[in-house]
Amino acid sequence: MADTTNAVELQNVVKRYGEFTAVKRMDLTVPDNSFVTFLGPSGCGKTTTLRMIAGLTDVTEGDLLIRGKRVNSLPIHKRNLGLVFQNYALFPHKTIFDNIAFGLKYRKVAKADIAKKVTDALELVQLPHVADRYPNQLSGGQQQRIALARAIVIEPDVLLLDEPLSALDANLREEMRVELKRIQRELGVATVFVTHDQSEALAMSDKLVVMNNGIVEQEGAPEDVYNNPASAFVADFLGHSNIIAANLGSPDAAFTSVNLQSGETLLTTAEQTAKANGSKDVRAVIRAEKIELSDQNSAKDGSIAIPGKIKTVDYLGQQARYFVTANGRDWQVINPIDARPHQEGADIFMHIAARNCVLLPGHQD
Amino acid sequence: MADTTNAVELQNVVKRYGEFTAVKRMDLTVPDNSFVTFLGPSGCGKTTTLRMIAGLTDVTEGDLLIRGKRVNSLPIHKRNLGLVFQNYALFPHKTIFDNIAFGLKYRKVAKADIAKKVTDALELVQLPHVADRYPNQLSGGQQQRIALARAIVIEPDVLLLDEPLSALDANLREEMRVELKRIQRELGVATVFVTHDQSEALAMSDKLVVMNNGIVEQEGAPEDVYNNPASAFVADFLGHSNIIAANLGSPDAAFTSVNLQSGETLLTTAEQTAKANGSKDVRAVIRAEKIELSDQNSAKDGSIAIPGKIKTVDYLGQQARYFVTANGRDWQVINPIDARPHQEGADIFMHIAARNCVLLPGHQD
Amino acid sequence: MSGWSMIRIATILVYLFLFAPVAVVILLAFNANQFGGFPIEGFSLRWFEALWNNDAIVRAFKTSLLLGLLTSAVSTTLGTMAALAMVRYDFPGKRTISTLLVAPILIPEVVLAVALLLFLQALSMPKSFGLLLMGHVVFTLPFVVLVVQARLVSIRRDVEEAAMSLGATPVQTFFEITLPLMLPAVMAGMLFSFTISFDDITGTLFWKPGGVETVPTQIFAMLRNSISPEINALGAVMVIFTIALPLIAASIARVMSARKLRASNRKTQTA
Amino acid sequence: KNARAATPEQVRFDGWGGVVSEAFEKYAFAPYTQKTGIKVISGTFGGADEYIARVKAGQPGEFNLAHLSGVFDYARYHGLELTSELNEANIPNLKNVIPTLIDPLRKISGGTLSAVPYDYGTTGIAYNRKYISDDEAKAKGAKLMVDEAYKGKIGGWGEWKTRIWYGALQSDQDPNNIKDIDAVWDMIRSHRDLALKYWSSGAELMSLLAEEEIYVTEGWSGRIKALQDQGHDIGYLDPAGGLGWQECLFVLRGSPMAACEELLNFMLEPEVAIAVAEGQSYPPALDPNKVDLGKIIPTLPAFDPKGTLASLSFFDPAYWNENEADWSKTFSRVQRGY
Amino acid sequence: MAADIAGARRAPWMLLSPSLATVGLLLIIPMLFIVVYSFWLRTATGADQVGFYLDNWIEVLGDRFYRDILFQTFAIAFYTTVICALVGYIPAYFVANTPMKSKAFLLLMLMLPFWISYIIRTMSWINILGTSGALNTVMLSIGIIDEPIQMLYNQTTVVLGLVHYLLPFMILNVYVSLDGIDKNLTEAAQSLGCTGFQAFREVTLPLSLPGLAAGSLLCFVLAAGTYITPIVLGGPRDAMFANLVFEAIVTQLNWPLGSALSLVLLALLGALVVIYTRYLGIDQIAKSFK
Ligand SMILES: Nc1ncnc2c1ncn2[C@@H]1O[C@H](COP(=O)(O)OP(=O)(O)OP(=O)(O)O)[C@@H](O)[C@H]1O
Ligand SMILES: Nc1ncnc2c1ncn2[C@@H]1O[C@H](COP(=O)(O)OP(=O)(O)OP(=O)(O)O)[C@@H](O)[C@H]1O
Ligand SMILES: NCCCCNCCCN
Ligand SMILES: [Mg+2]
Ligand SMILES: [Mg+2]
Repeated sequence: MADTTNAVELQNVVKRYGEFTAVKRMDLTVPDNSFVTFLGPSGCGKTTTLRMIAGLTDVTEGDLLIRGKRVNSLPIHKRNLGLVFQNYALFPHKTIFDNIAFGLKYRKVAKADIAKKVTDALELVQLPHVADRYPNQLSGGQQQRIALARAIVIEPDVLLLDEPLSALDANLREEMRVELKRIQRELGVATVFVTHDQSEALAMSDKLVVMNNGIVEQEGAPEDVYNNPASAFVADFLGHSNIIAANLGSPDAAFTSVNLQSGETLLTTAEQTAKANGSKDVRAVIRAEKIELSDQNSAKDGSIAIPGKIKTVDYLGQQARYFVTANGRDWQVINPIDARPHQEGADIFMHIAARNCVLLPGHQD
Repeated sequence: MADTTNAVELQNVVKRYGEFTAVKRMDLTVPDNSFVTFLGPSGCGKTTTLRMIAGLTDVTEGDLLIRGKRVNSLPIHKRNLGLVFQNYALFPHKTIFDNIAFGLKYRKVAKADIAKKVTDALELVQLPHVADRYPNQLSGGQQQRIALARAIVIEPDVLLLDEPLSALDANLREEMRVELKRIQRELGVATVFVTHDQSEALAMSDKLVVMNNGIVEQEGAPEDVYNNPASAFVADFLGHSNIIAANLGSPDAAFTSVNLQSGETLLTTAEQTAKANGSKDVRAVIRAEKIELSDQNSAKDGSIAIPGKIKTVDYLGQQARYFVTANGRDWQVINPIDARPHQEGADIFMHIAARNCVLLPGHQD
Repeated sequence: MSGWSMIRIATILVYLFLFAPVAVVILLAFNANQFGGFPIEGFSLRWFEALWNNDAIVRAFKTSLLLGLLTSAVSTTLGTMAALAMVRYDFPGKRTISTLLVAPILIPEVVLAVALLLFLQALSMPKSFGLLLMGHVVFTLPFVVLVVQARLVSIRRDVEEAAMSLGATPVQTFFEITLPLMLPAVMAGMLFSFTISFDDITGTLFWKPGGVETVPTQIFAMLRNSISPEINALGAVMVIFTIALPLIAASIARVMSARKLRASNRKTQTA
Repeated sequence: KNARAATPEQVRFDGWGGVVSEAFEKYAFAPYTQKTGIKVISGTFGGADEYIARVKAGQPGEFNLAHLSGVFDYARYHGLELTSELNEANIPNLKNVIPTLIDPLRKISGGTLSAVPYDYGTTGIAYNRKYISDDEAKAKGAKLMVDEAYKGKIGGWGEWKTRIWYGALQSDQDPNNIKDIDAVWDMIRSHRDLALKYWSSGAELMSLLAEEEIYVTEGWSGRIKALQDQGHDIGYLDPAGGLGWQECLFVLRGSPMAACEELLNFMLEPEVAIAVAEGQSYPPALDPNKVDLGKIIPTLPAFDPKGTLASLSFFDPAYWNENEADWSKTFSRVQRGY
Repeated sequence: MAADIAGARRAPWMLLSPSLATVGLLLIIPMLFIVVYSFWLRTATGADQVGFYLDNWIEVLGDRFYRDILFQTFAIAFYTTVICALVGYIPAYFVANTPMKSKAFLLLMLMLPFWISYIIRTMSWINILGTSGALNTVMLSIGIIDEPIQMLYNQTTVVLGLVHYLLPFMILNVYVSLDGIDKNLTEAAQSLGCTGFQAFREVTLPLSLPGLAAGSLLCFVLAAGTYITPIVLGGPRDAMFANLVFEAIVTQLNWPLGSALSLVLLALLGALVVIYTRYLGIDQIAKSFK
């Protein structure tokens, strides 16, 4: 018998649409009570994977296990899942109340309880007044919240959420996220969550699954994945990274020098150096938000300052994004705005601490 | 004749659905060649306003002007608009190629040119290989990109985009945003953009329109709106703000003291003090990301340090969000993560600079 | 047994039920006897030969075919337009008009037939093929309106809106977007109006001008003297055509595409 | 107002379809057109009632000639003022027609004629010899059709006149002089309850008998003959007071008379009339004493070699017309169980 | 709601005008003649007596005979409709969920019976169900029965004939509606705990109601207006209201009475249509779509 501490497990799962392979080989576990997030570029197979778990799409090859049992051909209604579709899929002919009550009815919840639960769910998604409307009388974000309420209200064993917050504004989204997390904890329901919002993914997940092109690129705790990307793809996909081919210098007491192809030399830590496995040929990954800009060179021990010129500035509210040209190479830098952003054309120093210089093997992908 | 430098102008526009008023009174201009973003909570009337501009929804009251001409009853196909729907609205019975070519056909573009333009548009949205598929064979994000390509390819006079990037991952979204901006500049097309992503709104817009509940709360240049919210709603909606009732102290040479209800005293600038119009009764608005946390009290001139205890930490990748309890009040603070986030339970100082303490009248809303 | 295979079996049974009389007619078309019933006593092609030589039936058949095709063309056009108005717009008097559009099938045909003739009498207008056609259009119209309406309500409005936003006029939008999406209903409407027209007796009896006969009126007039199995033979020929044509077309298409595939395979191999 | 009055270039003829109209077309209309240049537009109808309804709804002159049923209908058309006046001088072949068939027509239209008789037949009792012997049929006569023994195996024409006629015979009354109409209705009810089916066309009559759905019914002589020719063992009996009828070629008011008269004369040419008669299995109205009817005609049922038709009874048009409104309506109810 | 704002007022009328003109000219005006006729009387010869008489109306409305037949007619129409709906839904569902290629063929096959003229088709039931028909022959030969069963010429065979005639209309109507339903919705229902069948009942069935309702309306109305089927497949007593109308107009040449009768039928069926448009019609259903 398989490991029963996994709510969902995919073993070598493949999905083909005719000649096109949407999911190439998916190995994945969703531990009990955990919150797992799928992150990946558009079209990488997130929805397809979710649909296979839900039982809406046939698995072409491989095994799908729920609570250790192979369920490749278990009908969806026996899986006790809560599912939020990317396009909501509200029942157009039912009122909002009936949409949310739907799943409860099939769980033989008493009438009075249903009314109570639906009202609560509507409160939860902050739409207490729309119970009598039809879906087509709601805005996009409102429909999405109803879809969420409908999936949550049944207190399922597994919650599958396909971008359930994408149509909400930042504040509401945050509130929903908190609620969602609370519900997940309270019910102890294993949750698979698809999102394109990285901070959401990082903030909410127990486990982050980065997918690309029908395979899992990396999975692990959010901080781990963020701080130690296993591939250039992950490094670049999570946040913005400057990835530069480099040669590893000889290790110093505390730090190792990293000679970038573009000419500059950075420092890195012993921990990172170990990842190179003795090879000199590496790529240095420096996150845009880990580079500190300032007018003066204020490099301290274990940090390097590279002079450059600001080429463009994007104003992002609390932060600004800069493209800084140094030695003919464009660096991307994201810094919080203190009083006001640095100006276009300004001469500037980029400070990079050794601990922020992550290494990857030279020709991995 | 009305001001012809406005591509679109709404004058006292009202939209009612039966008894429900979705748009209460909308006064709004979209200047020629400008990029205007609608920002607002779910259900506030963004889509409705866009649809009225497009001519898809009747204007109940008021005037709608395009290039200075009242167009309340001009049919949509004569308005030369590019429109991206919140739910894409691709033609299910046409291939992706034909979906994108659709508008070109009605602009009497030569066959060969159509093929070229469609191919270019597909390149632009990074889906060169899907021309022969049908919409239902694409993922959500892919469909959304096709919808964008279809609207852009016709080079319209006005581009109306209803959350056109919501289903895309951060990287792709950024690339699309750059492309969109480039196209907008090149064509000089007035663009109305609906988004829930604030950094997107702040980064892209020439003009930001913050809506709430069917009215415009504030409009203006993004930085202006961000730095000088006209209402608590705007302050809270754009980013996260700590909004605290306060009493204005007597003005100092450079700074004025702000006595918070919760007991602490902050400083603010003369510029802000002026906004109070002599009244003592104000609300202080301090953005979460403008509060600097550190272990030590390092308050300088024009800055105040408030001691507190970290209650919770949310890991957001490059940043962390903290709830800090000080004097029985919870403060929200967002700070970039340097080496590692501050720990839950840690004693901490919140540094607030005078320029980051924005004032609002006491009982405005 | 899975639900789907039960549905399949039920469907086959329903189709068998629908085809039973057709099968009987076809069998009897090969029966040597005029009245035999079952078991059939002899096989013969004489009724097909008779059909071939029977100008009247062949002529009536051509008339019916033409009338049916024209009726379905006109009726489907008018009915689809009306359905579009009913579903896509709000206007005063909609309910009344909705009832009005269905009215033609609420009146016994013989009454409608006589009433229309009385009207023509008052106008001193002679009967004509055009009148017969319009008569058929009137009582096939409700079929088209009903079926197209039922489909139209479920077609998403926003794809039409998207088309118009891209510069298509409402008319162009209709032909490019709405029509293809409701094609099943329009085809159904066409089938309805064609078959009803092709099969109509009562209205046709009253409205047909001198010298015009359709298959049903021809048959009706023959009833006094026992129907000749030539009629069965005609039915058999039509049925065989109906079944065979799409099958032939499909297999031609298959052969063609197979050939194309082979050709392209060859190309990639040599490349 | 004569918008549709036939021009001398064409006349309109309506008749029964199938073999009858084929024979008409081939032996009458085509040669006639060739001879005179006048086109015959040939139409069909499914029954006399339907045709009269169409004529009534039509326009004057729209319909010209028709192959109509019986004396009774002639009277109906006369009542509706649709009769014309034939110039008998233009129809020399009329002299060959059995006088007893002409006289009733003349009587109705006051001496002149609006039609020429063309064929005749009987509505007798048809029975399946497998189940009913000739003797039994002969013994029971019309009452064979209300015999409990054949419940569920009895048929009948669903036409009010025929039903009443047989009802009269079954209640031992003179159909042309019914004393106790209630007794007739009762008989009709009895027959209705025993019957499996009221048939409504010759085709149905033949198939019911051929497939042995029913064993006994009244039937049209020509149809029964056709069945017998196909090898079905069906007996046919004209009971005492057997019901005869004739069919005529009727010219409606407002028609181009000369052209119509010429056509009538042409159709009464013996070879034409005989060909048509053979086609439909009903004897022609030609007098066997004056014309040689060939070999086949004399074998047709109901054929009277004497040419007097003395053994047959016909509907008395005056009597039946007088009761038509009432009886047809009452029959409609009785049929449905009232 | 209206896309073409400028044309929104005019557009529906432009779309409707050809149909309304056709119906108005070929139905409404002619039916006024019928209304007038219903107040005339039939003379002894079958000619019409012009005037204003209420006799026909008194007879039609006051006589139980007509009421009974009317009731019987509606009962038959009702059975027919229900059977058509029950029997027709399944193949419609099957066709709607069949791959595109076979779909067209299956739909075309539905229309096959129509190539055989209605009368012949109806009469051919005699060859199937008759005592020497196919069914009895088969059952006799395999020994299920010893002697032929009398199946024909009763109300059941009338309904059978009507069902056979009307089934394609029902199937096609339902199919057209089913074909337009978003598959995501049944999936959503199943994800919420419905079995396939429950999802069908909750989502597919209600969303196919427009087609089912349209099909049922057609079946009911056509069945109620039929007169040939009872003549061919019914026993002596089996009659429907349209037979009375037909007899009045054609056999009895009593157009005034026939007019009054047909107006009664029109009024009753019209009421049904009004109910349909109100509670099942497009307006009602359109609310939940778009
Ligand atoms: N047909 C309708 N009938 C009644 N109310 C409607 C209808 N359509 C929209 N509304 C309401 O109008 C308001 C504005 O809707 P709108 O779609 O413009 O919101 P939005 O700003 O686009 O929201 P979102 O960001 O969620 O898409 C909402 O409260 C919605 O519930
Ligand atoms: N029916 C289909 N036929 C062919 N290809 C398909 C079909 N459905 C999906 N695909 C393809 O499979 C791939 C994975 O699709 P999926 O919907 O799982 O992507 P996703 O990760 O959910 O993307 P998004 O974030 O854009 O929603 C895509 O490239 C898509 O084009
Ligand atoms: N009503 C009198 C009988 C007329 C019978 N005609 C039936 C048609 C066969 N010639
Ligand atoms: Mg997806
Ligand atoms: Mg919206």
